[in-house]
Amino acid sequence: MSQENKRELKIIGFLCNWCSYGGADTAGVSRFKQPTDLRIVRVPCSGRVDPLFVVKALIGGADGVLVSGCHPRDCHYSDGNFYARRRLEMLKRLLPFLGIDPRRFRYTWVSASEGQRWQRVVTEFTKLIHELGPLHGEKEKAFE
Amino acid sequence: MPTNVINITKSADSSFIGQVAKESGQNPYLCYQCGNCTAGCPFTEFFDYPVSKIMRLLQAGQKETILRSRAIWLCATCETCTTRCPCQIDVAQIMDTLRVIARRENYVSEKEIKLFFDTFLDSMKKHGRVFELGVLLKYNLRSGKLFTDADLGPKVLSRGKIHLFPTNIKGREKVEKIFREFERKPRNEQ
Amino acid sequence: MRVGVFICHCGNNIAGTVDVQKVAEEMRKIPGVAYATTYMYTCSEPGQNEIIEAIKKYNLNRVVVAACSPRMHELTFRKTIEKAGLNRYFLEMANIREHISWVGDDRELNTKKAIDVVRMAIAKVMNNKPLYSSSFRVNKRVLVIGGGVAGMQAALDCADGGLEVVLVEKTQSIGGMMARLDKTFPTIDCSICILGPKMVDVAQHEKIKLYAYSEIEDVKGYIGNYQVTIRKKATYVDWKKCTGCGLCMEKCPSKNAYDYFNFGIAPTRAISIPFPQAIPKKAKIDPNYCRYLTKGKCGVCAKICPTKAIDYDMKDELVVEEVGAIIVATGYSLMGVENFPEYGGGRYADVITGIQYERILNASGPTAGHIKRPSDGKEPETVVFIACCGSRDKSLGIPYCSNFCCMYIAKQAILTKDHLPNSQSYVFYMDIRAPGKGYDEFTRRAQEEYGVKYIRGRVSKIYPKGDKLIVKGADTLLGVQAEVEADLVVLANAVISNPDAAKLAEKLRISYDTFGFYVESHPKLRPVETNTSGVFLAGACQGPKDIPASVSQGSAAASKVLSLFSKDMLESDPQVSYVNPNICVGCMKCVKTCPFGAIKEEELRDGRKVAKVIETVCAGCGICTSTCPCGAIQLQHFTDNQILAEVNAFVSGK
Amino acid sequence: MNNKRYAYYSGCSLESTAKEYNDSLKEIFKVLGVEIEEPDDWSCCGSTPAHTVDPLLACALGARNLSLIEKMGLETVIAPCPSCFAVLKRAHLKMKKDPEMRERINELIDEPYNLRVSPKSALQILYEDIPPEKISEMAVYEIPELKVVPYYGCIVTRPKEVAEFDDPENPISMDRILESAGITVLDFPFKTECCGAAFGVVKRDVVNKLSSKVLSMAKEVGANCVAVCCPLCQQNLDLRQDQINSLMKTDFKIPVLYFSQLLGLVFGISPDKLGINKLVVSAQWIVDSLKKAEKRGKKIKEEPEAEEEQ
Repeated sequence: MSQENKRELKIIGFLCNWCSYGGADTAGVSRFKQPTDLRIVRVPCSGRVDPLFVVKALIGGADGVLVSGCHPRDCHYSDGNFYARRRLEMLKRLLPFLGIDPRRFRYTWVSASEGQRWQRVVTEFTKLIHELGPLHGEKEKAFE
Repeated sequence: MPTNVINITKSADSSFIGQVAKESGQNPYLCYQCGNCTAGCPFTEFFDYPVSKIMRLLQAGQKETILRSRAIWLCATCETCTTRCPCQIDVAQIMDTLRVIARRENYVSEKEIKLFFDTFLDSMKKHGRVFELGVLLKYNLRSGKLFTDADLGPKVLSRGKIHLFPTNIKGREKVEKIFREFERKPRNEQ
Repeated sequence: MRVGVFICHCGNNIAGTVDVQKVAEEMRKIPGVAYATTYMYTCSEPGQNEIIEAIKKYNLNRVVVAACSPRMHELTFRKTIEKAGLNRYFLEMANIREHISWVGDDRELNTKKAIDVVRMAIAKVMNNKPLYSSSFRVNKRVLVIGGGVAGMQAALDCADGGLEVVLVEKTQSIGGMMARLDKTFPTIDCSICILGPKMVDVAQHEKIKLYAYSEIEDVKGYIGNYQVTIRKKATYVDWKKCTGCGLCMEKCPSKNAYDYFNFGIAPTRAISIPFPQAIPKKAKIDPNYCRYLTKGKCGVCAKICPTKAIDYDMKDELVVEEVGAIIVATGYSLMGVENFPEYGGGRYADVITGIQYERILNASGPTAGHIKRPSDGKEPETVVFIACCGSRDKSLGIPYCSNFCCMYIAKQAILTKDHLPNSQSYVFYMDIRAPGKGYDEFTRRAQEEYGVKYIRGRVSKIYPKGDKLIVKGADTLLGVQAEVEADLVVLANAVISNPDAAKLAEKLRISYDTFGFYVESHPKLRPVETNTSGVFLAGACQGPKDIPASVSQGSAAASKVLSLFSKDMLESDPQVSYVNPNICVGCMKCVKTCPFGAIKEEELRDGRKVAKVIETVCAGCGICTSTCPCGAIQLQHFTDNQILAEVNAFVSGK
Repeated sequence: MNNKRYAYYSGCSLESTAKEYNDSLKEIFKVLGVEIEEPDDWSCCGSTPAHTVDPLLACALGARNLSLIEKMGLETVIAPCPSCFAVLKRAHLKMKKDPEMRERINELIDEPYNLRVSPKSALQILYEDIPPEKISEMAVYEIPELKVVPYYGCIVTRPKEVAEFDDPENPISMDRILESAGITVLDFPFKTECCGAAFGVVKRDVVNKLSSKVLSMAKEVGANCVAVCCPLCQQNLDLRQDQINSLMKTDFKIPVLYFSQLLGLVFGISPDKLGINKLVVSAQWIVDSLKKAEKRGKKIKEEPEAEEEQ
């Protein structure tokens, strides 16, 4: 790997404990390789994700934020992911007003059995963020 | 059927498997040998290798055996195998691809079939449309089997079912142009 | 604040691609971290002792374990630090195995990632508060959904264990698929002879309350305290009066009703009792065929019923039952023949399914156990069985194996020979899957002793010729086409989930896979539990299963419930929401959004109205927390501060 | 519906050996008000031989004709010959699925093809665009003695991803069309078994053998006529019926008509216009037994007495 590709960007992911976090675990158990930029925060339900978290992360220094929950209708808390969807949809429309490219934020559904899907989501999103490049000052990004 | 031992490690040609997969857009490894293709194939009784064995030979990378087989030429693309494959493999497409490769690499075990196809294509290249009587006569000449279907002659002629002269279309050089693009590929028998 | 950090090598699983020493070093630099070390297997007993020692030696008050997924060992380490006298919620885990060492090859990048992730965990643990679970009463009644063999076993075991059981069966009688079978493999003992007594036990057990011909309408509540609404469907017969004499069935003039119990192999009457051993043995009217209910005239059954039990005006009825746990044993369905157009798709009367053949073989079936083919009642001389009809067929969306067809085909072939000594059976198969105890020997016997001819290959087409059916298949071992002139063809059609499986799952808040089968919480270690505590699985609703497997799961689920109910009180999970009344403005947005109705309005002494969480009802999703406009309601252990601490530890870190 | 115009790609066979298919189709289209327009200077589709040389070639030959039709501004082209239909439809689908392929092919052909044409078989048009009432209304004659088996051949409905019409295992479109014209259709298990297709000249014995299976099954189910929708099938079953008889020691004398010819007859169109005389196995008896259809109503059999009413 050349130094160039070793330059990581800061991507943070909020994953619901029941589906997506498990999906990420499944991906691990099945050794589905992924880019290393993403850091995962475990939340009980995607419905717990306050749009504020996303905004604070992006303003605070993250280059991309990923939220992932259970598939609609398969939520451990019956309809938590619907609340999540509604709120995060609004957030997407809001980001431009903060001068942030809405593509830097993405929410998706991955179930506990979908390790492969998780690998795809992470890989695609990381690729996208690298295309968009760093959101903040260069200096802090470079890998020492 | 080869009675000798196949040394899988030595004779397996993985690049061939890859080539077929690429050109046919099908994944040969999906096949689990249920035999549905062989069961449904109207030509099985005439094949040297039934379709499922061709698939197996393909998985085993037995290029020579496959490309020399008569089966790939006798397949009439009736699509029964494709329709019934539980693994959703377009088997007919694979047979077609194998035929194309065999032609390209000069393995032709069924020369007459190839000859007929060529004659057919020559005719349409020449006229833009197929001149059936021409095709038949030319094929008979080339194959040396002068009286193939001679018994049918009177039947079709008496009923005016077949033209005595070809129809030439205006755009036939355009058709020819299309053909020329493919001329570059080797077409001669081995 | 004195945090201890324990980084696990997990043999080579982590240490192989993560420089654990470097991670430990980096952690030591963080203010508040009093101790950081690595260990070969932290989850091992010496590994756990190491943590306990360190807590005492360095008087640590917070612990971070960087190892595998918290879904794996969080509970383990919570108990560990509890042993050392810390509150169990002073633990955080950093997942550096599933999320790092196993998904990245680059040691340098993995190490960097690990450092971040552990730093995040430290940031969170520093914000953790001690939490204490309160306890609540358990309603020691259990609901069993499905009266097949798995559900019956679960119900009986629970009842014998002293629990009150509510058993809900969708159809008119309990017994499920097993009640339809003639004999069972590999012992050839009579199915109903071993099931019948169980059914009677269920009926007579004073602790089992049976709702037949009923379905689950709605499920409210949580582990220990569920309120379940059950729909008792209209049978148009007052079962309190019905004696099951069957007179109505004899006299009913509508003789073309579809017989669900016999899978339509022969028609039944519009009013019927499905089979002699039915439990409850009560009649039911099929409104689609009843002349009175369709055309408004007839009423024969009402006239002749000795106990005047017929009630044409009967309506569905809703009842509510309160239980503390739920066992789901709803079983499976079978793929319809219309999916096999190449086999006639239902156009040929003598191409039938395995379960239909069971009914033909069965003494209480429409042919009284004489093998006669449907078209002309002739005794077949040549019978062909076709395995994997739909199973392992991606083109039909069923990649999986249906598990027990290989065995029942062998059984049916053997029985065919017993019934008709001059008959010859053929089996078209792809693989013979007989891994159970005595199973493979059984399939061998079919071939060695009963002369059943096994042909390895699929069947491509079936078509009629005279009064025969031509079965056109392949013998892949010979590499030829193989044709059989059959009198009767039996299709082993694929096992599929029930059409309403998903709907029930959503009511129970359990998850199901792409095929509609319910998902267990761990494929190996928690096979009958679901991710929803208090809901358990048994039998084929979780995936195709044969009788022994279903029965074992029934017992397993029952024992889970029994151990759950062994305590009078359950510990509530303290990771629930809490309202700070001083901040709450009483907008009650949370009350509206809570999916569980766990938040109610409360009036304080000063007359202010604020929200209040019912701890035992709260499931801990945290939707309220992200809804609250003023941050008054916080999901404990996942508060805004705790989550943001993690976020900042990463984004602001260098 | 009726005043919708279609492009009509007859193809080489319909210009010669299958002339009667061509003529009879045009005749019944007139009766049913199906307006057709033939592309000027169309070329052969390349049929089977082309795709054994190179799939790209086959695709290009199809695409050339599609682009001609596109220029006519008609969105549907009727390709009566299944072989032509398959080539055109495959070309269309391939170019639709694979833009890069579309590039390469459009380079090869004079005028680019922009995917605006949908190729359909004659069966599909009659089944989907013509209401059955219309067909029964036009069927003023009937042939009581006639017992037809519909023989679809391989590729009108296969593979379903290409045909996108009817059922690949048990197609019923021809059955229904003929039935609505008051013709008795028998259930035929070999609707889609292969007749040997293009190998007639080269592998005569193979083809004769396969075709004989189809004919004997027709006899088996008690048919006295086979209805087809494919020139090759018709050739192999009709033109080669004597070959079959001498090879298989059989004595088939089953007329093999295009379904369009049968429709034409009951529509009251003169046999000559339908090219009945072009058939090798005579269908004269069918012509002779034509009679005016009095009240068709009698034909629709009334509900069988529900046996429960005894």
